[in-house]
Amino acid sequence: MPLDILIESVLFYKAVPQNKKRLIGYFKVSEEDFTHALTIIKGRFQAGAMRLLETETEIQLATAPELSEFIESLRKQDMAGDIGKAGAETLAIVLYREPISRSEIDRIRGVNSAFILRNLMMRGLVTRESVTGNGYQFRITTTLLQHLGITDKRSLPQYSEFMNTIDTFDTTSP
Amino acid sequence: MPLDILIESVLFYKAVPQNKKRLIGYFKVSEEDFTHALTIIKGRFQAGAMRLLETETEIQLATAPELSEFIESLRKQDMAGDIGKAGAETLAIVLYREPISRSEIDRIRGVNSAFILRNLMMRGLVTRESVTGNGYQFRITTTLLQHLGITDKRSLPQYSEFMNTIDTFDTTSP
Amino acid sequence: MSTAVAIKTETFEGPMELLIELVEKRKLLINDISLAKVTDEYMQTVRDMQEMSLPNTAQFITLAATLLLIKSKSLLPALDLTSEESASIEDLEERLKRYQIYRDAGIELQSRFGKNIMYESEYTPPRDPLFLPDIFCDSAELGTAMYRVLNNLPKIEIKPTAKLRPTISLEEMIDRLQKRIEQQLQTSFSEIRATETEHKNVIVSFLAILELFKMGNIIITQADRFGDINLESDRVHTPRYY
Repeated sequence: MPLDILIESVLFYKAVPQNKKRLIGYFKVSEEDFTHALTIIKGRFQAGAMRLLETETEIQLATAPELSEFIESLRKQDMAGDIGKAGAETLAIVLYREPISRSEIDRIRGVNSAFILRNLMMRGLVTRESVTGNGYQFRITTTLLQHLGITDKRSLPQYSEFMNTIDTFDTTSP
Repeated sequence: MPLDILIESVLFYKAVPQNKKRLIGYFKVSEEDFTHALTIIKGRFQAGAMRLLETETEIQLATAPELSEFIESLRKQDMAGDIGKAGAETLAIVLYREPISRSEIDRIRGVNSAFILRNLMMRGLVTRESVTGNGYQFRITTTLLQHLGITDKRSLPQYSEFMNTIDTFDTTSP
Repeated sequence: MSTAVAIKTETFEGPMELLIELVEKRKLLINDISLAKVTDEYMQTVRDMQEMSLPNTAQFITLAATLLLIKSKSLLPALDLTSEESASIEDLEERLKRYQIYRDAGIELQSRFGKNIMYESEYTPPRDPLFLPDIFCDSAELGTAMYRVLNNLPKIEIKPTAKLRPTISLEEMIDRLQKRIEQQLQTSFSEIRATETEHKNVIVSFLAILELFKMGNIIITQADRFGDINLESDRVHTPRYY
């Protein structure tokens, strides 16, 4: 059975985000083969109602962003609302700089971000992984991509613009 | 949005069999148009891991029959694994605080518990009940209670101490 | 002081947020000139915050010291900055520019957030679930798990200001200086500098002098370009009526 079919069936059957590293290990394939299989799935889905979401660490299936309003009409509960200014800038830092530690986030924002990060984690928009001897590092989740209506962060309209600015800034300054 | 895309998204989103008559009524389309849309979906799925199953009355998405052995192995793995530390913590919160909503669990743990709760429900350890206008509330299943041999919550380790700590947290945290 | 437009209703979580807002409101780029321009308004906002006894004012005051340093350099170009002082100014500009990028990126995220949500499958619990207990399904284990949960609850935050060395407030410093100037009638900056041991206080005291100068309470003279700065209370020359 081709790898792309197997991955697609795992995503559909499990219906929750799947860790890419774990799948690569499970199928005993190279990262290249895995990435190639994801490209095949994405291409196949193009014409349909589903999309493959991808972060640096996870993949998941979800409905296409164009269907947002329609699915909303099928739902009983409303999704939780706005993220606020502090939430938005913290998300931006995690999105453009992941994986990133809390102290780095605090330094960029100039304030203690413990509370806002906890709030974002409760909403499932960011997740933390523990790094040995180095506390926690924060990453974005597929749930954040779902709320932004994008299949991966690079498809944000201004992604490369911001990324370039940040890269230039980080390499030229001490 | 084409009918086939809408039907596909309902099937994916709802993830349980859908009554054909109800869908025809919902979309206000003819039976011919509906059947035609199903044919398009079936054609689109041909190359992938999913299939559209159709009975006289219902339709639903499922993995292709060729994948049944593979899916069975996934299912066995799920059952063989344990709930993990995070699962145990979530289960403990439900045990000590039931009935409890997901947002309260999230607040106590400081992270999103949606996927963990699914796993606990799948394993028959917790159940959820719908509370009008307030989402769901979670409880320990009676089977697990019997398994734990608990007749009175107050006999749980450090029951009142733990309860007091959470009560304080609930009233002091924003 | 009267020209400063006080920001009344908005609350700022941190000093960077406030500072960016002030610079952008004037459609300025981030540099020493624009920062000198917004210093008064920044000071006013921090003063208002102090009066409302908002939390975290300490971090606003720390930044105020750097801002006033920038401002004083713009008022007195002859002012000789130590390398440490120059570094703190550069560092502030740097941090502010970096913050601005993420703040802008955040605005883009906020405008998209929740507009076109991509939904995962709705979860329906199985009608007759299996029963799959594991090693954790034991009251002692669950007690341990609960203990871990409670241990990880966010600690009721001990006010971060308590941990820091108490930062002197601008008003305190202005008061102290005013008294001293009135006593001595004439003093010089190097004298103040010698009596203040902590670097931060040197900054604050110097800038407080400039504040006094601006308010018309003292006269500053500098004999030659790199000479000492002399301070004089102008009360003797122009009596004030209260």
